[in-house]
Amino acid sequence: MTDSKDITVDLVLRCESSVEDVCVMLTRMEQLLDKADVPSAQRQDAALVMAEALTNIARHGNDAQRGEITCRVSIAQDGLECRITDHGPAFDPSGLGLASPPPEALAEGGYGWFLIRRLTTGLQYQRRDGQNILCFRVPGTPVELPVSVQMS
Amino acid sequence: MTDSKDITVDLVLRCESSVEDVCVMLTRMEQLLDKADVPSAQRQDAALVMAEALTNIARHGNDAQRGEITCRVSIAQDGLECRITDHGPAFDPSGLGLASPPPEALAEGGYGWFLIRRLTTGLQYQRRDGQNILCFRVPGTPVELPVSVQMS
Amino acid sequence: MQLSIAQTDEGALVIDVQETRLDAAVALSFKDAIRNAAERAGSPVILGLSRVDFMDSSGLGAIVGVMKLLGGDRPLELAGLTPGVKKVFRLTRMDTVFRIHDSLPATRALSEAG
Amino acid sequence: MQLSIAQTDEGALVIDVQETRLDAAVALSFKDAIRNAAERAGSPVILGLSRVDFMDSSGLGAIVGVMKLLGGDRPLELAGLTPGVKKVFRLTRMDTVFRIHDSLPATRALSEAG
Ligand SMILES: Nc1ncnc2c1ncn2[C@@H]1O[C@H](COP(=O)(O)OP(=O)(O)O)[C@@H](O)[C@H]1O
Ligand SMILES: Nc1ncnc2c1ncn2[C@@H]1O[C@H](COP(=O)(O)OP(=O)(O)O)[C@@H](O)[C@H]1O
Repeated sequence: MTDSKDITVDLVLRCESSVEDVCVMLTRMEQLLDKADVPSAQRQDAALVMAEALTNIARHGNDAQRGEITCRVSIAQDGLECRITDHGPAFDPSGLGLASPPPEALAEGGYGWFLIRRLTTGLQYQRRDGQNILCFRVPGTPVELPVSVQMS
Repeated sequence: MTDSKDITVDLVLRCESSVEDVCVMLTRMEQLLDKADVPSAQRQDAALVMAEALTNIARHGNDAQRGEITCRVSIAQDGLECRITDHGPAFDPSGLGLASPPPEALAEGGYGWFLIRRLTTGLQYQRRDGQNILCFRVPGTPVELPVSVQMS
Repeated sequence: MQLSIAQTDEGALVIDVQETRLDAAVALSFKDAIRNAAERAGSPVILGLSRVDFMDSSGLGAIVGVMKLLGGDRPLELAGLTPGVKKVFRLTRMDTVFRIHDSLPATRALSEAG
Repeated sequence: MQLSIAQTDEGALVIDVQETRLDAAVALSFKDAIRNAAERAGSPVILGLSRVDFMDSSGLGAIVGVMKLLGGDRPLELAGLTPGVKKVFRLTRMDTVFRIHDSLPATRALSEAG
């Protein structure tokens, strides 16, 4: 939309760190991204990456006490900037998801971080103030230029 | 929705301080509030109050250079928490909009701050770091009486 | 600014606004368009607002401006206010200075001779 | 977990998933429901996924789990993958271990004797 190119939209959603809440939040996020005119392929990629990251947090991130997860998506012209923060224990993602499990292994898990890496750019993990901060970008499909450009 | 009561949603929209951009941003905000299941009366009140505040900023807030306006709406169970920040000059809203222009005066302006007061609770103006910060709440149930602005 | 213009058998000029928003971005062009439309004959001038689901104080100001332009002997009346628009008139008590119809009266095509 | 179950004339058991999301919240109940449904006769088992517009690695894991439950002599095949679901299979190369049909085959009502 031409008339919205100077408006930036950030969506900030929060929920308790449980698998159920995380999935409800993801559904809501997808609806809002849809309403904000994010192209469907980009929206699907973002939803998948967020699902993998958030499900990991809810599953592996806190055994005893639940904490709040914050998921911020900034809608830019050429992609989505995402930032996920949670109160789970620190971990080291540097070795995770470098390859996907071989198909013939018929693995029932272990695909999450591979998908996160595969669909994002600028992936960054930080530990700060007792929180994990995961930042990444879900790039948009390249914008095709019209054959003729109208000058005004 | 029962299953979303533990999810909190914040919408953060930014635009340049011009009347045109502000109106586009308001339209977008209304669409997102709609998608986030905010009841229509509350959405309309919020849209009106934000329109009055944002139009004032674009009109009176900066003669020479344009700045960015940020409009954050936190969707709570019983109302909308709003926070508008802009780079316009400081002003004193404590005397603005305590009454609406008398109808027989057929005034073409001067209704803005009265509507802001009439439809919000907890109105607060702050000047900080060269920015005006206006916070208010648009309650789910109608506001009974006009309230005074708290200065801090 | 889209307007649909017609007359009633009783001689009123009916201007039905086809926009969904009367805000600061359109207030000026709205005022201009209504002034142009009101150059046609007919009294009172009845403004249809049933498509307008959002009006702020800039929109209200523009309507008051049109009323003043028309002058005292050609009243401006309103019709078809949606809940949001009605609320702005009620809160500012400007509903006391306009005659407000629930809906637009029946009209016929504009007489070109008018 | 809503499933619609039928058979083809060739004897395949067709389980059409009526959910829109296969994510971590439903992965377990999905696996249970398919296991129950697959107690009915029929081979191969063809899983219809045309309603599923979102599937993450938990959903993929559940489908792999079902495949392993069925055992080697009763293959699990997939049909009607939406673009998002197809992408997860492609990226993980798990599209190489399932036979994937474009759409569900024609079926008849389930034979109760089956
Ligand atoms: N947020 C996290 N907190 C702690 N550990 C994590 C987190 N994310 C991933 N891990 C660890 O990395 C492993 C690989 O994660 P992933 O690739 O998503 O596969 P899966 O979750 O299916 O095992 C997990 O099994 C877990 O041990
Ligand atoms: N954000 C602002 N910055 C500077 N001055 C403002 C601002 N908002 C309002 N004002 C001042 O307060 C006055 C009253 O505002 P308002 O009640 O909205 O009516 P109107 O804008 O129609 O004059 C304005 O005319 C302006 O002088």
